[in-house]
Amino acid sequence: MKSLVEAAKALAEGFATTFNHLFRRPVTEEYPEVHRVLPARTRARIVLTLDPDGEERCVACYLCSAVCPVSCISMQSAEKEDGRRYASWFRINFARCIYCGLCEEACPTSAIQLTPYFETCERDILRLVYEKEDLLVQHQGKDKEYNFYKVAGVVTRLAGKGEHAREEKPVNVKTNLP
Amino acid sequence: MIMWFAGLILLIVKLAVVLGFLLFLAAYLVWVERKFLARLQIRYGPNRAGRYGLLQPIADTVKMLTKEDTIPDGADKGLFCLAPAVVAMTAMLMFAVVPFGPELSVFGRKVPLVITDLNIGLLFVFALSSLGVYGVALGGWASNSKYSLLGGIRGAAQMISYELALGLSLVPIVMLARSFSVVDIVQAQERYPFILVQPVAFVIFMISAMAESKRIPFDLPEAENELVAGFHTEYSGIRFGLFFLGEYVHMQVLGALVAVLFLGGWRGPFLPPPVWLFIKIILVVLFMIWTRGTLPRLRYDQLMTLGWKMLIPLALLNIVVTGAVVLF
Amino acid sequence: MEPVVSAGALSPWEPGVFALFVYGLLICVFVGSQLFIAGWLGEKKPSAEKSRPYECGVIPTGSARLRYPVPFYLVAVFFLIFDVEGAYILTWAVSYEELGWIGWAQMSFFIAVLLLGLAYLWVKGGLDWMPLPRKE
Amino acid sequence: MPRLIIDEREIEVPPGTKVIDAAERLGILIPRFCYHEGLGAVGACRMCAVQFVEGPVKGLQMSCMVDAQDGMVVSTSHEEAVEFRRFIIECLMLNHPHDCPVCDEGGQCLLQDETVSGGHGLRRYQGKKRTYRDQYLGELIAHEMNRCIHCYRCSRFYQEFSGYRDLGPLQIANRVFYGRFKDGPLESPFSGNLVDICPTGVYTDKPSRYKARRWDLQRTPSVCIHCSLGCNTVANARYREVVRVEARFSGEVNGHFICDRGRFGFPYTNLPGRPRTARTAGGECSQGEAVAAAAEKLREISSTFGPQAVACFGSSRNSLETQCMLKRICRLQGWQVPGFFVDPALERRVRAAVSLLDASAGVSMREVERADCVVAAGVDPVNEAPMLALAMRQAFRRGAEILVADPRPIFLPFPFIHVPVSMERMDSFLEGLARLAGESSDGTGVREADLLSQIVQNGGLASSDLPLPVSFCRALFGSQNPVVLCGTECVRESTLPAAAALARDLRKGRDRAGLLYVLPGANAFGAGLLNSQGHPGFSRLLESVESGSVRALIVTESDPLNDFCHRDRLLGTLGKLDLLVVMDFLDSETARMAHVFLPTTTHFESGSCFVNHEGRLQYAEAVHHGGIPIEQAGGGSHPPRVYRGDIPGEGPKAAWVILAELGRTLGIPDRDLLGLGPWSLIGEEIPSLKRLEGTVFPPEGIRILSDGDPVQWVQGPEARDGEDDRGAVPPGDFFEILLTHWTFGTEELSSRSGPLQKVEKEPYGMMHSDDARVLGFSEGDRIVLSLEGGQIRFRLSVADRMGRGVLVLPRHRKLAWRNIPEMPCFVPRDRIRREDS
Repeated sequence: MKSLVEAAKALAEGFATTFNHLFRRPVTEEYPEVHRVLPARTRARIVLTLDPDGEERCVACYLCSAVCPVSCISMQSAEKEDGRRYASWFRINFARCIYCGLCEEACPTSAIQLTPYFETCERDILRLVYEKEDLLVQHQGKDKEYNFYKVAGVVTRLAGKGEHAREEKPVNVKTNLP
Repeated sequence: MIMWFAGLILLIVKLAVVLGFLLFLAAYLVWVERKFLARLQIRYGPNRAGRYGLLQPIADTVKMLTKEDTIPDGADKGLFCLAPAVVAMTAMLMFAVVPFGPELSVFGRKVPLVITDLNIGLLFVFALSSLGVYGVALGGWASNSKYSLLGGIRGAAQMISYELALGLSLVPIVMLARSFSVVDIVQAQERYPFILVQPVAFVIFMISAMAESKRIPFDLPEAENELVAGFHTEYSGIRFGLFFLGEYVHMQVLGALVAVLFLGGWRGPFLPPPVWLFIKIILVVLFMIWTRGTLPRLRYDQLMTLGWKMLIPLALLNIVVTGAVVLF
Repeated sequence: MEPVVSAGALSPWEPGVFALFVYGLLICVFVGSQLFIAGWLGEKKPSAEKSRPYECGVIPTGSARLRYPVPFYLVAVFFLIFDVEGAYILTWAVSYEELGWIGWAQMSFFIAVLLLGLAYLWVKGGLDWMPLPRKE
Repeated sequence: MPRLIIDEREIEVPPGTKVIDAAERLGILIPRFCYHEGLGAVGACRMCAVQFVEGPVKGLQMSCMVDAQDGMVVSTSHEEAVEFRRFIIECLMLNHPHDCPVCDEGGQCLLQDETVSGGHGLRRYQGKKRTYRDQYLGELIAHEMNRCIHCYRCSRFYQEFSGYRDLGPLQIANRVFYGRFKDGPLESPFSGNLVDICPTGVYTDKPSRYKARRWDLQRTPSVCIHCSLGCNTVANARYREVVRVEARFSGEVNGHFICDRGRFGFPYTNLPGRPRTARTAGGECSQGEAVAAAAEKLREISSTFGPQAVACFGSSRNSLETQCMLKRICRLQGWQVPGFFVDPALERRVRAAVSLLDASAGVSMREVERADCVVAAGVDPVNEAPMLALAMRQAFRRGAEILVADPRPIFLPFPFIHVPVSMERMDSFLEGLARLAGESSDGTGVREADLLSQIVQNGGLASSDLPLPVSFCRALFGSQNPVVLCGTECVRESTLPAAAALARDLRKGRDRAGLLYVLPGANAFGAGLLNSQGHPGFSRLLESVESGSVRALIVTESDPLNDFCHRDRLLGTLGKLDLLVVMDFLDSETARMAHVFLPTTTHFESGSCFVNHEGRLQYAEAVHHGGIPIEQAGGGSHPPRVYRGDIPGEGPKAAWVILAELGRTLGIPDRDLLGLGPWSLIGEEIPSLKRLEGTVFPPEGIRILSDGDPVQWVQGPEARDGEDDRGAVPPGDFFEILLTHWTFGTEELSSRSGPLQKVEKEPYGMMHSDDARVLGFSEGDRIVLSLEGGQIRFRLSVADRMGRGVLVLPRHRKLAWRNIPEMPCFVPRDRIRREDS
């Protein structure tokens, strides 16, 4: 009997709670009219950023495509005249992307970054396949400073052997001097 | 003969109005349910199709009519097509015995505001309600899908179990009204609605009715997070729509039955009788939606325990007690 | 009580079987027209993927016409018994006044026996939905 | 047999095993950089430190430097060892650049793996990094010295293992530099192995630079088909393109390494001009239509002129399946027996080689490495089969004496005795050696001087040509495990039995004496097995075409115009055919002449069997499914943005499948063709291989020469008809032209490789300096050779260590050697003159 009373009480409480909700203001944000300002770290549309010198950061190292759990990133790396490695083509299939952000985490040059912009809907699914020109943006994204080729130690137009940050002059292999 | 045709035309008009209203109400019940449920959950609910989403039912109808109707491989085509029609038609037929007002005088002849005043009205309701089980069970079986099959079996077992409690809970009402005719039962409530004298029967009937209409917390046949969509997993387009329509008409009919059997039917002050009935139906239905917004789904064994171990014995005892009290 | 089919059964003025028949016809017309309109308006692009029974992305194997678990069968049998008994109770319900206390006593006995049967099922585990852990 | 305990597990190993190897047998991989199974231990990197807890050695020691001994208890995960290794990796990483993302080694980098597994995640060193200037090392290998960790693997491989001296360590201490003294291409034809052995990214593969990461590659065990050795490789493909070939360890064939021809010779499979659609006279069409057109015409020809009017021709680069299917169809249709070589004499030589090899005589390259005395006759290993030279070098490093008898100038990366015997005298030279061996085994006193003079006489050598030291004869007589190597490319037919006889004679009184024939082509052995009898020879075939008795020719994966000497005659003859059906994966000249052309797949695209020089049946698995490489399909930019259900350019099928379809169209029941499946097909055609059916194919292949009774695999060559292989040496003033292979630029497939075309030498002819002096020529002169077929122009190079009276010309694609009317070719002196500018 006691448990019956308790059950009835519990039921009544439940009904009362939902009933009270009737008079609360809905928490829904009406999306297309109201655009919520998303945090900068929201994971949505992916971009390729430039380094502070205004050159492409992506060196097409394939780490993002390796780490991508849905295999939506593909690319081909190539070498520029000045010795920079770059992506001759770079493709992200946003129809497949799950915006997990692993590519951003894997990127050693801060090139690939996720932005809060998420309205990438298209009627034709092929238009969700973004090429490099669609992905490139003209800024540094979240990482303003990093410039991979300044520290990498590979010869590019920026610096030759021994001219990068924290490098000694090249060893003269033909001298006997210590 | 002229009178006969005039009567026929009048009858058809009356029936069409009633059926139209029934369907319109069913369609808007969907809107009401979504809206009400949304507010229970601090949301807005549909608000895109028309003002306050009022055109939502129309949009849904158009969508269902134009969607592709797929039949899965290996399905029993005949039964697959028949099942939704069975569900929808039985639900709509059930409304035939519900009176929605006193007799009306037209051309000097009395036109009763009920479609058919069968003297076995309640049994007719039970019979159709049992027939409706076929729709669910066959739909589940014919789909050639495991989810559908499970949903169908569950639905059948649940509906026949609660059918018993439903039937037994109404015995006291019949005893009080001394008739199976629903019209007579309404008449019998001239002095007081039966809910006052039969609260236990009301509770049993309410619970059973919700279980009969497969609504949360008794929606095990379609439990979406375990059975995808249960017996109608494989249905699309208008066939799915008919299942849907059936469910909402069923809800409405059960609401009407509650109103008629326990709440005095169309009786009420100031307003015309059909409006009173309408208000009562809506109140019952809103209560059902409120329940949906409040209670979680039962487990299947809990469902069966509730039906067999609580409601049936309670209903039986209620009969005995009522009999004794009435005789006394 | 009047007979079900009265003299004015075919009168459209009477709320009788004829009205029910017309109502049923109307419903049939409505459902039929819905199906027809849908068949006419609906899209038709069948494909193997679409017509495959849905199993959350897994390709179904074997027949979907599985054998039912036994409890469902039991429920069906119990329903049969109790529904038949329910019919007796309903017949008593309309005429309990004529039958009076004797009738009530008989029906109470009948209901008691019915409840006893239910209790028997209960004790025997016929109403347990799953094999419960046996209490030691 | 020492027993020791490593990480609480006991193991017994052969004496002399290093602890690092013993651990590997237990499945415990001790970190290492400098230790390499093929190169041995130096203990340079200090990475393989383990703790010796009990036993004869105690404390922290390098596991690669300590022999396993009884009673040792070793802990690889001892606290001290782990700590030590962590410091070592940190030290190695001090100067390592921050360039993994742009380094091609990333993903297959041992240093990366050990750094990560050793837990070194953060650089504590804040000082400046040492840097080096990189060198240009040619078109095959990229150099990036900053990444070096000074393990000495490269210099050990380059200098010690392969015997070339132009790359090695310079400087001392922390400034050690590996490279050449001056920038310039590496001289070794084995330089590609530097990429494989370098534990980090100092040496990377230039042709596949930035193409792909290891994890993106489709990798599959394959077999090299650029010579008859059948080295084991790993083929790597990406985006429908073979991008890299790496060496695969094979204990019996190539060990850990392969040559650059095998490593960089694959691009023929990716060439943009590779034919992908079938063609008939009416233009491009589907494979099925082309087969139907060919079948219709063939039916017409064989009903009009009889089935013998149809001839088939394969090659030694066919897979075994293709060769078997070709033979089968010819037999079932009553066509002429198929041939596989354009040179009838070569055909007979291969047949002879196959028949002379048996299990007791034939040796693998591994056995050559273990030989203590090697006699090579008529073979130029570096040029014909480069890895054989490396095997001989290993024999040399173990103390073997090596003698090469060949009139050509021979270079080998180790000291050896070169006897420039002419091809004509080669057999008698070998017979002389055999006699010496026989007489010395009698035990009777042998007067070496007599024997030597006998050899001189038999070899037809001038005494000045014979620095054949007595020590070599002694070494040969005293050897326990001598090996006779013999070429087939340039030698006379009688040399092959002579070499076999020498091996047989050497076997007397010894456990073993090996015999190895270097065959012309990856599957020349298979061709020899199948080509037992009935084929008239290619020149007879040409005659019957000219006379009109042969009307149709089916050529499968073969380019007679590439191999045949007398080009003009062949062109005219092919033009006379009613029907020329060509199936090939190359855009060859013959293919362009075809009436019906059917594209085929390479062995990278459909798995194929090849039988190498020692009769080892090896299976090269398909690495990708074919189709036009995505780079080409995309026209250089990004790949096409369209959905399509098929693969562009997937038309080609394996040649044997096309042949089977042709057979089916001609009415052969399916169960006799494709229904058989490849294994049954091979078993049906080569009955001795029937036993292989259903066996699980082992990774090292199946040696089909069975032990025990020497099986007569094929019938030996029929009696010489004296027609092709002209016996008589023209007297006096004639030069014999020897057409030879070069490491790069002459082999049919690899000469189409872009990277190798960049490193190959410009073709030149070679002549003895005495001959040149007599003719008044000097080094670098432009020479014109006037022959009936036309003129051959080349630059002359003179040498002292070569036979007199020979003119050595490479079968180089840039040299008009096909103007030579037929082989062997003797040219009067007056036909050779200097070209006056």
